[in-house]
Amino acid sequence: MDYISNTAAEQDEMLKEIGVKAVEELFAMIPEEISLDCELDVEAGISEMELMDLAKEAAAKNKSLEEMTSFLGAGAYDHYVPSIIDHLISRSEFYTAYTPYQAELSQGTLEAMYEYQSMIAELTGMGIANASMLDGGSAAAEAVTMASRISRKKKVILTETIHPAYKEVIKCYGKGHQLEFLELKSNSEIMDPAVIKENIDQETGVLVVQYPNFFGSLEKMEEIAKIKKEHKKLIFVVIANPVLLGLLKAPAEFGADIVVGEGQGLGNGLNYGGPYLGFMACKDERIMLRQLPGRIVGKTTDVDGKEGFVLTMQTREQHIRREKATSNICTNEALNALMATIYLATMGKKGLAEVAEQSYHKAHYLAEKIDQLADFEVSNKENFFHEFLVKSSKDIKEIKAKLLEEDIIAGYDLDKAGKKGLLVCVTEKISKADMDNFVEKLEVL
Amino acid sequence: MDYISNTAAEQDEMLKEIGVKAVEELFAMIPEEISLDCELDVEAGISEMELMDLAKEAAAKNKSLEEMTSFLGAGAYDHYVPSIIDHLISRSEFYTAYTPYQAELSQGTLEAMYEYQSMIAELTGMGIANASMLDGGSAAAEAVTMASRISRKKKVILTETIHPAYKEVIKCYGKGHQLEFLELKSNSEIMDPAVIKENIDQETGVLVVQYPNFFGSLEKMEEIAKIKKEHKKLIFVVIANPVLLGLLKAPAEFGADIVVGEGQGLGNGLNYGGPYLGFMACKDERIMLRQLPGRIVGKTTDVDGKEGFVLTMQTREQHIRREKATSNICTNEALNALMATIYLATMGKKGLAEVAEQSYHKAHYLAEKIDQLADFEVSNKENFFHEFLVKSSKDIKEIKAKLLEEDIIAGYDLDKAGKKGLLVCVTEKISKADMDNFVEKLEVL
Amino acid sequence: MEEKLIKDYSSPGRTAYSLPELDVEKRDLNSELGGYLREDLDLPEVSEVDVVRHYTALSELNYGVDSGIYPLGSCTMKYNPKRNEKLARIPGLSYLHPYQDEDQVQGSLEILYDLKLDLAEISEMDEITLQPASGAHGEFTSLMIVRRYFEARDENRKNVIVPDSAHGTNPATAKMAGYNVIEIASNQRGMVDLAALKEAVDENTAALMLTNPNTLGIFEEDILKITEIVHEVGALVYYDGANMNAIMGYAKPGDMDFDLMHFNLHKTFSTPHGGGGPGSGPVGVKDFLAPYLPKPLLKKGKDKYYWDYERENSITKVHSFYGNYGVMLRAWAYIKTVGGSGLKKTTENAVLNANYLKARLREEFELPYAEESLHEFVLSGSRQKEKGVSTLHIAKRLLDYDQYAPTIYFPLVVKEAIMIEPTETENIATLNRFVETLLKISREIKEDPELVKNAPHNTSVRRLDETQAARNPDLRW
Amino acid sequence: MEEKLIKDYSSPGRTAYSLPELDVEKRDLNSELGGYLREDLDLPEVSEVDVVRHYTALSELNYGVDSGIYPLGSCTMKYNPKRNEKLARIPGLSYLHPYQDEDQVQGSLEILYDLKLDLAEISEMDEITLQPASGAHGEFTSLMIVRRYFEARDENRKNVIVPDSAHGTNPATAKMAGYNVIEIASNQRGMVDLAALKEAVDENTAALMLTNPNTLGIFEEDILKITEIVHEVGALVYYDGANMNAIMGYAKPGDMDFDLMHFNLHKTFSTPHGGGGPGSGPVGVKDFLAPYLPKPLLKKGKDKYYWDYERENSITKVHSFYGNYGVMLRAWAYIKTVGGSGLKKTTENAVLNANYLKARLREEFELPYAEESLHEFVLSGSRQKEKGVSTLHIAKRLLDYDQYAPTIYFPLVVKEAIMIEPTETENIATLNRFVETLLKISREIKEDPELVKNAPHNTSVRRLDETQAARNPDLRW
Repeated sequence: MDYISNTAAEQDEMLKEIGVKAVEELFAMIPEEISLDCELDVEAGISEMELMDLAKEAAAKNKSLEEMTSFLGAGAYDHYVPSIIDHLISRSEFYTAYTPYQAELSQGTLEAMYEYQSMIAELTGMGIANASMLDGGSAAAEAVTMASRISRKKKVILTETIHPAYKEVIKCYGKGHQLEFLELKSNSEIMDPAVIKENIDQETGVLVVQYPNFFGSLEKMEEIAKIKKEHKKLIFVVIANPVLLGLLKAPAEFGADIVVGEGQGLGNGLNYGGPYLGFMACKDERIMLRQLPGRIVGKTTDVDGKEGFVLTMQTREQHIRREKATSNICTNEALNALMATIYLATMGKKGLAEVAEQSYHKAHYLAEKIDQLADFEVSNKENFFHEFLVKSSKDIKEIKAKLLEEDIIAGYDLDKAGKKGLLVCVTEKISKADMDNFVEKLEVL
Repeated sequence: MDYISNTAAEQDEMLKEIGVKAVEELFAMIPEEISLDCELDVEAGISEMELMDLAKEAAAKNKSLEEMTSFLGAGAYDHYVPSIIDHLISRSEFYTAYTPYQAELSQGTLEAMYEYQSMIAELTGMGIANASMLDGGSAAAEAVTMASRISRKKKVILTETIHPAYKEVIKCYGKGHQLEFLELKSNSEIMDPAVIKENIDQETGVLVVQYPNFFGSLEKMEEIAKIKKEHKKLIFVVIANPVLLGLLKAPAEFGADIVVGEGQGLGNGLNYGGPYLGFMACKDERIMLRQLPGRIVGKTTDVDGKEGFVLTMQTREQHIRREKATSNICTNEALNALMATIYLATMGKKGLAEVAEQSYHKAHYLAEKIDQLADFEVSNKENFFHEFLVKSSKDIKEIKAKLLEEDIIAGYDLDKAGKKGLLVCVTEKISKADMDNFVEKLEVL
Repeated sequence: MEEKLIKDYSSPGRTAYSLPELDVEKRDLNSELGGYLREDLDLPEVSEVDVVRHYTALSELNYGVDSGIYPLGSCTMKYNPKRNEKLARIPGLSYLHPYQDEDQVQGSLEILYDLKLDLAEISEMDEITLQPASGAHGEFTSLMIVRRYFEARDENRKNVIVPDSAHGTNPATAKMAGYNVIEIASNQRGMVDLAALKEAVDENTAALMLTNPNTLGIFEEDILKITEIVHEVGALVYYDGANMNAIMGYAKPGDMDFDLMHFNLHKTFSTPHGGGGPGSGPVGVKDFLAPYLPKPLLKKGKDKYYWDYERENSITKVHSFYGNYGVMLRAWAYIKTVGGSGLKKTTENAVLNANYLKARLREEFELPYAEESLHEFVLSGSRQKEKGVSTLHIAKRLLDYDQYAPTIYFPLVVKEAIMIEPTETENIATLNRFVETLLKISREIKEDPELVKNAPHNTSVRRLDETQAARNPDLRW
Repeated sequence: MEEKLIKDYSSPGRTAYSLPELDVEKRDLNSELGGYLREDLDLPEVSEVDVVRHYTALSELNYGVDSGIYPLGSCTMKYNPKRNEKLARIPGLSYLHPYQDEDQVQGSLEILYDLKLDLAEISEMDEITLQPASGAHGEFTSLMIVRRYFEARDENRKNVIVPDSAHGTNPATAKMAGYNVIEIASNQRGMVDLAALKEAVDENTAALMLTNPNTLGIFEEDILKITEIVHEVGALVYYDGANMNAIMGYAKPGDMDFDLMHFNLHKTFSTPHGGGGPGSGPVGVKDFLAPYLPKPLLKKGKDKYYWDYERENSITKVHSFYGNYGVMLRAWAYIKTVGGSGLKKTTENAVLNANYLKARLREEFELPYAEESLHEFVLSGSRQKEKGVSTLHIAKRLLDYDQYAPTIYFPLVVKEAIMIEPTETENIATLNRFVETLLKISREIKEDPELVKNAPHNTSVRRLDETQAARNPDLRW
């Protein structure tokens, strides 16, 4: 099937109006050398029924988390997604709309984005937020380039405890901006603030820390805050987990200048890695705002004095400012940000805190149990939040494989990140019974 | 969780306004003898997450048609349901609305119902249709009582080849109206018109025939039409399969006065038997319209001369006419009728015919194959449409059980309807491969 | 009309459907189907985009409970939880043929049985049929059970008593079941007049149909006397479950000595009403009436649930299959979610909300019955009528303020009736807005009655001509 | 505003969420989290009904392609098939963690690989990365590949050439990748001026960024000369895939000697744009650039699909995971549904529709470039401007007639530009209505210009003050 609405007769009528005999004539300007002389080698179209069968066949070749208990986190979190979110974003006025260029017919998207910005700002403790970025990694990267533009310095300090994928994205983006990166190593799952302190020099423009970090640990934020205070011109970028900010002190309180992160946990499903959304918030200072990339929605009034919303600060953007823009970002993750908005509204003051709290209590319950097992040790038990690092005398790959047979995904093998151990994540969705079963299976390995 | 929107503080504020101290006081008028003194013995409420888990557990105890190839029909048909239907009826303006009492805020439902009536009238060839009935069986029953009111006679002729469940519902309803039923037997899968003819007398008010009948066979409609012509006062009720009317001549052409049936096949899922919708159409005569039960939507104009839609002919209905109403029907199956409307619009002129045609070709393909098998015979091969009766020297229960092991539901065991054999149904969803597999499995039984 | 008809999007040859290619040989339809073959089918010829845009546009001309307050008294429009919609669409629960073997649907039967147990507990009835597909269908089923009961006792009782404040479905149902309807007037307090009842009741009485609280929202204090009077002549008392949400957790129809009743799953257990259906109207009965329930009846055997067809005294069937299963799933989900104490809280808040509205409106609008009321109450627009503005106008004016209107001109015992039921899912802010709008309209009536008489002003169509519609029926294109 | 903010529904203590009870022991948060513990979180306190009604109400203030024509030139708003939405929500395809082992996601990887093959065939590129999450992200990825390519060759080229008609993303991207932007002017026919290009090109040129047909909808006839000129100095030619829907099935960027390109899945393959995203911007490259693609790259092994991380020359990563998988599922579904010949028909009808609109509008509105155009075309409102009515006013007036406005003031090379792209999913009836509305507006401009200058009149808000918004930013509550 196809999505052509005109009938053959209508096509003829239109060709007549245009003044050509056949539709092929409309393509006559394409030089013969490059004009395709055969059909595309793409399979013939199929009906909806066949499409759905094909999709179900593919799904049957997957093994989704619906069939397993998963302790995977590492940057993508399986929090509960209230059903009203999908109901609401499935309204076609939302999801079939374009970027709100005509504000009068886009007040729905615009107002929701204003709410999103407000709640992200509240969550991070920052003055302002933009209307979303592509994902956590690219948001972190754009935050670093933004920070470098503000500090006017090219040297960036990264900590080893940042998500490895984010570090790669940051460095990739940094290349275009000729940034120099200094990656500070750590002997444990958190950074030694002294190491940070001694590596900051006059050339250093940006410091990046993750909160909680890749290993689920809480960095010594108060000490880092002190260091930041001592270096006024240093731009302090914090990559935060927005769900956990329901319980954790806002990064603003530790002196963050820019706070970014992956917003997936806020009401977005796992979707094999995307679409997710990056969030970005910063201090409410003119210099910050001028350098902030991405769409921003503002409240204003119309000719009748009625309040309404528009895309604003567009002179920072590519379609106006072209090569002088703060970023090339055009499409962002508006619908995902809408999901995050509805999530934050639904969970609200109390619910978000409870998600974080339940995740905390459960993760600690599991960590204690695992730590008591003979061949296992939780190495960051002092400072983790809802994700922890398990070391074992046994082979991690083997552990994972054995548990898979029991329909348990044991966690993330840190091997991929160049470390040894298993990164185990627990959210509010995991029940005590799931955890007890996990521990039991680990025990008899 | 619950769906109470007021906070405790708000409840207090409201109690104060009312002038009572506690909410229990509002129930003070309930005599003590009947006032509950303990909590309801209903389990404590659960969260959405737990609810979904519970539902999935239950689903896992079922075996749905998603996991099987089904040749079940017998009044509920597994036709393909285009995905846009669920998308559109999930718009809350449709499904969270009440019966359109305030026409100004209900034009969506009303216009769609007008379209539904129009398309049902077109499909059946009748002058008018109502806005839906509860299901096929109750629609048939209401058609019979309506027909008796019009004919002013109590004797009703039913044919044996009508769906057994419909016959029971018809008789149940008939009791209240003191109807007498004469059920004509048949020696084959269709009625002998001569038997019908000889059983009609002066007292006979209603004749009911199913088209195609319960066994999937086409009655000799032209001959029945002649009989009807000879008995001008007899009200001829045809129970029809609306999907097959895409290819089959409209019942109107055989002299039907009232056409009813199960509308489920029109874009409604199987849903274990409901909600479905009954449809009802009749001749466009004043006496018919006055006796037609159920909601009817009409087009009219407003004070500005603009066209619009209202519930009309309400003086037939219970909320106006009370015990003199044509039926007690109040709630009908509006949302299911909307699904049928969207289905008919989507399939359209060509698509509905193709569904019927494909079902026909496929069913005949399968019937021929089965008929060639040693121990099987298709007994109505002369006159079936997309459902046929298989007789076998083997035990039907055993056949069904064996095929179930192969994830095939072989059909409907006519034992339940007091006959011997297997009623096999084929729709456009069944592929040649499915049928070949079925035949192969039958062969090696 | 604001949006043209779907057929007016037609263009010959345009299609919206997709089907796989036919994979078996085509037969000769002309020769095989001959006289049965249809010649013409004038259905729309439109594209998928046309269909999607058209019905999206139509939906925008509608108002649902997600659009705002829907205070239709006696109709009980409460919030419809989205999780229940999602649940009812799980293929393992929905993609089931009604004639699948019981073995293949044990999960669903367990849910239905669970629902039966909860309904029985909530109502203090002993056995439940889920077969009726709507409230009125449940009424009909109940009255057929009454009929069958007397038939089994060889009694030929002819009358059913219905209070004058009853829903129209009650008398219509009694009639459909073959009974004469005897209407009895309410007393001044808006309750059943015991003297009138005693007078109406005799050995020809088959049943009394009653809802409690009644349609005025007033609880029949003498309910035990009422049921006693009816029972004394050997007649049955039927409970119309429309108002269950006013007493759940506080009282049970069974304890009031009702013999049988129906439930409205959408009114009490939040299933969507779909612009007029589907509904679901289970019937609960006391043990002695259980033999007459429709077949099949869901039972729990030793190790599985099954449909019992062996019911010789059954009224047989009122529905082709088992009733509106999809609706039952949603009601079950609701009860599971809310739970026992939640149901009671629900009742409390439905009653609290109604009483709050009443307290705030009773000064401005006439309150014909001063009696305490529960989940709904009835005002009269008679004071406003004196200014030449009728209740219909007030209702239409409400639409201008983006709020749905209450039920009007019902119950019949109140002139210019305005019957209001907010339900428990509205909060004080929404109620306050509704009150303020009604008070504003009342002011408008004093200051500029024409403004209200010409309402609505802001809707896509305004005061459609119903007389014309009925006189010259235009029922199809 | 028409609908108040969600926070304004707040009432202390009101909640909308539900979670199971905590089933493990509660720990002492104060002592354990001490200095990390948050004191206050000022999020909304609302009910589920509030949330549902609020966002339903907001949606009603929006216009999507299901609401009607959306003729935004260069943005390509076509119908978004509902079946693809349903497909992307199948749990077996969506409830997958990005770090699940490849063995557990072979079905999804097969789909993605299939998508890669089709994209390669459609574009005549050799290798594809699906990682970029939007078109601009694909541009950035492409330019980083260009950068990496020269780095590997130890060349330090500094310039990227961009025509003046290019999207703003092109120069912004080049800048982000660390290049200087050299803009070249178009010739009178609206095409790349070969002389200007020759002049701009030198051994310092890293790449030319070009879309074809360009943003005027005009096909660069000299495309093979253009790519040759650029290649002659050893530079690369990048194809901006925004306009692929104008040539699919008729020509391929690879055949035009482009070296690399990005796709916009929503523009070409009907994925929803969601009011500003998510998008997906796969990048295709010729073989010699494949080593530089981001990692991991999806590959097909002997008996399974896998992610190849061993890519030492890769630009590393532009996204945390593999890109916008959910969007790719929809694009895959679209290609499967439409098929090879369907894609060509799609192109034909996109071009037919655009040319029909152009034919019907070119008399009334100035057509600055008379050149044949493909899927979109650019008019100028300069004649109307003479009456004091600018293109912005025309756009706003369209909204009054319930139709979305075209892209305006772009491309920059046309004064008072009105850039129209109807897409193939509109039919002649919708196009005619759009034409008639524009012609009506043009008549209004002659007869009553103030009417148009004060437009829109019928929208919920009217001409919002953007200057005020930028001067006094109010970006949060």
